[in-house]
Amino acid sequence: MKLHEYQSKQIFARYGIPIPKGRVAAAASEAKAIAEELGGRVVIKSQVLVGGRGKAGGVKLAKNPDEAEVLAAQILAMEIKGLPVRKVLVDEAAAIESEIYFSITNDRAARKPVMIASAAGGMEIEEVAAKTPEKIIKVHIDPLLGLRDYQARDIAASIDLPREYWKDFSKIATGLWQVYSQNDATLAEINPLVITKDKRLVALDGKMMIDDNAMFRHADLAEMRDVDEEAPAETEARKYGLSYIKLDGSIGCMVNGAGLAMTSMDIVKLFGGEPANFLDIGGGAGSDKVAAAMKIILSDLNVKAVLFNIFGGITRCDEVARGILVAMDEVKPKVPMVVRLVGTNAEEGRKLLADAKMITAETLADAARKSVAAAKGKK
Amino acid sequence: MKLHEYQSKQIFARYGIPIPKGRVAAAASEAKAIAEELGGRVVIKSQVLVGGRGKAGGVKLAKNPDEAEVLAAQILAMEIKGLPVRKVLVDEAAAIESEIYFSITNDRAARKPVMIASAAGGMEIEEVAAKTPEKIIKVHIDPLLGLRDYQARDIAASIDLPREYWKDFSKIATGLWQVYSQNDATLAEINPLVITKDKRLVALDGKMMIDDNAMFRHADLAEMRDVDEEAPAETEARKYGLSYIKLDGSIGCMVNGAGLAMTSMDIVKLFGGEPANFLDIGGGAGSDKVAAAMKIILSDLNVKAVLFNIFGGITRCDEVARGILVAMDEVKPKVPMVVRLVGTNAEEGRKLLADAKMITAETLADAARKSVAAAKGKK
Amino acid sequence: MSILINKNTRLVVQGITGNEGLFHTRQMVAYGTNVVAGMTPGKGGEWVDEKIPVFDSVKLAVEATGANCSVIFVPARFAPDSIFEAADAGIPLIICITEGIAVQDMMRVRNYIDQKKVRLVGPNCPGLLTPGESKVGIIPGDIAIPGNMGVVSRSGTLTYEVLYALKLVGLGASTCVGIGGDPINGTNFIDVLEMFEHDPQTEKVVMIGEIGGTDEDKAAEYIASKMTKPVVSFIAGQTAPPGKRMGHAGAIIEGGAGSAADKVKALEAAGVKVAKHPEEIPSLLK
Amino acid sequence: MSILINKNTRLVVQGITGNEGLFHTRQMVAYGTNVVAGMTPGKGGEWVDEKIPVFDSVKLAVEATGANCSVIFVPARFAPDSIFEAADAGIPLIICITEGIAVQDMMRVRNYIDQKKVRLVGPNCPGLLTPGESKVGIIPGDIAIPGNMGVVSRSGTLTYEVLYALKLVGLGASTCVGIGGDPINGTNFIDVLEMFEHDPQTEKVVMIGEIGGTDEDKAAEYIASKMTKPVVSFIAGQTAPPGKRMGHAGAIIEGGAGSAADKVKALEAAGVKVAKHPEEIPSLLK
Repeated sequence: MKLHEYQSKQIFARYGIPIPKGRVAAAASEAKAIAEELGGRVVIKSQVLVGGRGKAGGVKLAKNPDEAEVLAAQILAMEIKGLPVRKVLVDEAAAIESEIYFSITNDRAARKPVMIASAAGGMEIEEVAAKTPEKIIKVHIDPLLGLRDYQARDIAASIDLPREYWKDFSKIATGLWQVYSQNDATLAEINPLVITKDKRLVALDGKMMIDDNAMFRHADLAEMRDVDEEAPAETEARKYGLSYIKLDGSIGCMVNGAGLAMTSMDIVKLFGGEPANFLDIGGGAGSDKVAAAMKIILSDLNVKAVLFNIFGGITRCDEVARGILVAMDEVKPKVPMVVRLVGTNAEEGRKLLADAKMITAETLADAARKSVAAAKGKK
Repeated sequence: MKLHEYQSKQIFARYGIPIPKGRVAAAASEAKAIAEELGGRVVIKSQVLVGGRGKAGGVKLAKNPDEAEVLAAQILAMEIKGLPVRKVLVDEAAAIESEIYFSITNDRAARKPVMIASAAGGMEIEEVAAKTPEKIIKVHIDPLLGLRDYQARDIAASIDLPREYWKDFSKIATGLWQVYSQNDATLAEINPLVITKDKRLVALDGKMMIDDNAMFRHADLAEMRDVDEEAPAETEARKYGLSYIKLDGSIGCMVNGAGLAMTSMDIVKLFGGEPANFLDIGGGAGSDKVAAAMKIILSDLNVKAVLFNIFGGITRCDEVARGILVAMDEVKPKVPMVVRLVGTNAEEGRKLLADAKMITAETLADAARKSVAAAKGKK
Repeated sequence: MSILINKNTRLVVQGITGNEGLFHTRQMVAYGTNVVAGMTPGKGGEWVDEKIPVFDSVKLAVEATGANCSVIFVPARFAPDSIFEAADAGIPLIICITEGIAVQDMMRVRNYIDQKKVRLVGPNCPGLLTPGESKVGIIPGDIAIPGNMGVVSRSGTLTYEVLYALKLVGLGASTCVGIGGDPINGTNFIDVLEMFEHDPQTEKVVMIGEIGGTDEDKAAEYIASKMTKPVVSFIAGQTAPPGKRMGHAGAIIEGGAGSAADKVKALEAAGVKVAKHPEEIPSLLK
Repeated sequence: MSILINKNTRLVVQGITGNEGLFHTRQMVAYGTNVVAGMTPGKGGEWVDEKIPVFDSVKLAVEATGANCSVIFVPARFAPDSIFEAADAGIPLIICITEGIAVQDMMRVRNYIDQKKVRLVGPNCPGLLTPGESKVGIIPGDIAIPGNMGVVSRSGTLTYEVLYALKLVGLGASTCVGIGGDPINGTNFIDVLEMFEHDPQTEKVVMIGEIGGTDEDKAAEYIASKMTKPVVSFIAGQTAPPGKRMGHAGAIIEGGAGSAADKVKALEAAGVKVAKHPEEIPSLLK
């Protein structure tokens, strides 16, 4: 789950990381009021969950409250990468001396959290990593021991941070570690962390991603989820614990297991079709979950055929069959359905579906071939 | 540093461990008032920092407030193992079904904290350990991972705790782990943890010892130190970071290093003397510390001679000599002093002491022999 | 021979009285796995199907039954503790089926068990199957037959496809190991490839990978430098849209690696035949 | 030969600009120890006595100077982090002189460094001395001469007594190792006895113990079963009043062990000659 900049920075502040004064606004008049409160120049920043807001014109500097109102109105009317801007953050403008990149994320190869910093802040950090990897400093953190002070010091020295800022940097590093570890973040990023002309370190921009698997211990964060930023089908899918990503093809896929789901998409493509989605119903799905999944797939009007590929293990084919029947009863689908059931309780599942008008398949290749043909209107 | 029962139980309560209702009193009338408040029967418990209070008659049951007053007065007039009773704890009396021993301490051989429990609670636990060690359950805790729930469960099962109490026991175990780890305890002990007739688990008695080396992060605990319970000389010694234990002999010893201090005592005894104290001035002691140490030694009127045995390493002999001179100037000691300085800056030290009237020695055996002779009035 | 599990495996099932735990325990028993104990806190003293004793902790189960392998069917929020518990109880082989464990939990788990002499397989994996001898986990027993192919896979159900495809042409497996698809897991490709390399029964190896991470690339290096037995592979996710998982920092760490195309390239460079779809694998093994 | 330190030791001093750190650095340099770097946070770029560069972190010191040994003179509340830092920087031998580190801190330290290939000596120890070659720590250099006696001790200044007593009769040391007197430390008697047993230069070993713990008893077992070289010992604390350290639970754990008399008995049973006082040791080595 991604958090907005303003949400991330609110969390940062709780852990002692200095952020600019500012507040979020949903209307231009509100933005003006905030600008008046703050006094001086302000930055109006669109709050959408995609990168490249600056390049898209979604971040603007306003010299006074009136200009803030005008610019906020402009930005609130924008769409960035297809997402309408619903909120803007109004922050006091900082006089920047220099910029630092600073983050913590998971290093899966090292199986440890890694703290990343670079003196080349503010820039696209992937670009820095690709072109001048020596400018990126990485320090692994022992997950049982936590961040140690000397690690922050090592980073400060390695990015040539002037010594007068080391103490504050150390506090920010400790704060960022707490942000990361106490909120189950998969990413806690400050970019840029700036040195201001008046010699302060301030987190000018912030980004956080939270591990969806850890939401059970973060009721407070769950409330921060901005469902406006998701496709309604994805919100619905999450509600049922389904993993769903909408794509542009015509063959809906419902599969158990991420690997098999990807493989089913691959093979649909291999046989000349285009998958309409990635959908993993997960392990041990019951009939209600299957029914929900089917409704989600059919809510996509591009779908011309549906491929069910279930290889039972922890998932039982009879449960899946029951879910399909429930959903068919409710939704009355008009597109052809190709079903392949193998593994745990496959026999029972096939029996349950015997009366429903479905195309059956034995092998995966066979199922893919039949789906592609069905989507093209052939039997 | 040892904490009183009432202090330990106050800390327990902060971590969710149930304790009986009650309060501490310094006067019998106060004890009566508390008993009135609590209603019903109360237990009057002497608060002294030694074991065996029960056997010494320092714990009594009172049926009503008047009896509480009488018994409190009796107990407040007692001395237990030489310590006057200055406070009593007045607790509501519990109807006990059964008793459990439960503690966490450091296992130096395993280099881990160890949780210890026994169904034979309330008894002298050393006796249980000696006679029926199989009744003592020990579970080691990983210091980086902390106590896990299954460990508490394992203990509950191993001491045959009825299953209905497992959940509460688990919470108490978690609380005790926090008590231990968040307060740098070297011992956090509940003995007994009782099951009451009305089916609750309650920590009836509590004991905590805190690591003196960790006091820098526990200002709150430092305030709990009861200096009334210490010999004034020990309080004074602690103030200067000296390790001092008063003994019954006549030869005062001032040595640097615990091992050498013990050896100096051993060799004094080997040559027919009796050490008056153990005193380690520690590593790198300055002259003020040495002067304080000397004053503490001389405050013991049994002392007939003083042995200074300093083998310089991190401690510098010249600093020690300076401290001796300062102290001699202030205290004007009348007993003979035997000095042996070897190691770092020994030459400078010897020069500084050349004018003071002191007996010098080359070897440790020589120093011990001379001290014993000096204490007996021989030269 | 086989690897990891065989007829001598004495299994304890953590979470045996739960819905999934019970279902798959029965499946394992039916297959012939020697399930010696179950474990559910608070249910010690009960029996499952009148023949498997249930204990309150893994330690108690090990003491009473000599269990030497554990399988975990416990909800994700409790599963990390279940792994710690099995490791502390001295179980040398722990298979965690549970899916959806938080990444930071798994980092703690992995860093802890690395200190102990413990092998964890999974989490989020289908478990192990040594056809005809023992099955630990949820791989349907009837989709594989005994044979000489070692199978190792990051995917769950995709593994079944492959076993099933092998069976349809009469090819059997020595052992099938599902290592699980989570970013942090206990056993990786190289660990299993090494075991297959040293297992006399295994003649050829099938390795099923997918997009993300660099495990397949490391496996390719290992195969090129250390393996004498032929390896056939399939990589899932050729059509997966990129960047759906992690943002900036993740991309930096993985250095842009992790695409299916890159993995296929690395494997082919190591002399591995890579199938276009799973049902093509049997023909590549001929 | 010698153990642990010699002419090739490249030392970094943690806390070099502190009072004690600076004093003993000069002593070590005067003795001939190759002090290649110092480390004090915030003082990187400075120089000590115009010849030892100071760095902001151990990692930076190691990168710049190839230091392979560290000695720690840092106040007790910061010393645990100094040990972590040295271990993380890949220093294989860390000597911690600092006294008064909290026990729970040391439990975390020890459990952490046990995961790494790192040897910690101390804390609360006088350090190491290989006479004529290198001294790391605070043992006064002029009290010992090169020779064939291995010396290992839990005590600080008591060790000096023994070295000095040896020197007075012309006996020298191969290496002297002060393992420190804290309840939780990095290196114990057995570790050092094993090194001496395998060191060609060492002919006999002197082991200085004291009351508390069971390290001497374990050493006695080791000596009886594994050592061929003669061992002479002294145990401090014969007259120490009992029970001044820990209460109930500690006594349970140590099972009543830890008295000087018990230790002497165990050592004598293992064939070790035990001196009545430290100055008696030289005659027992003859």
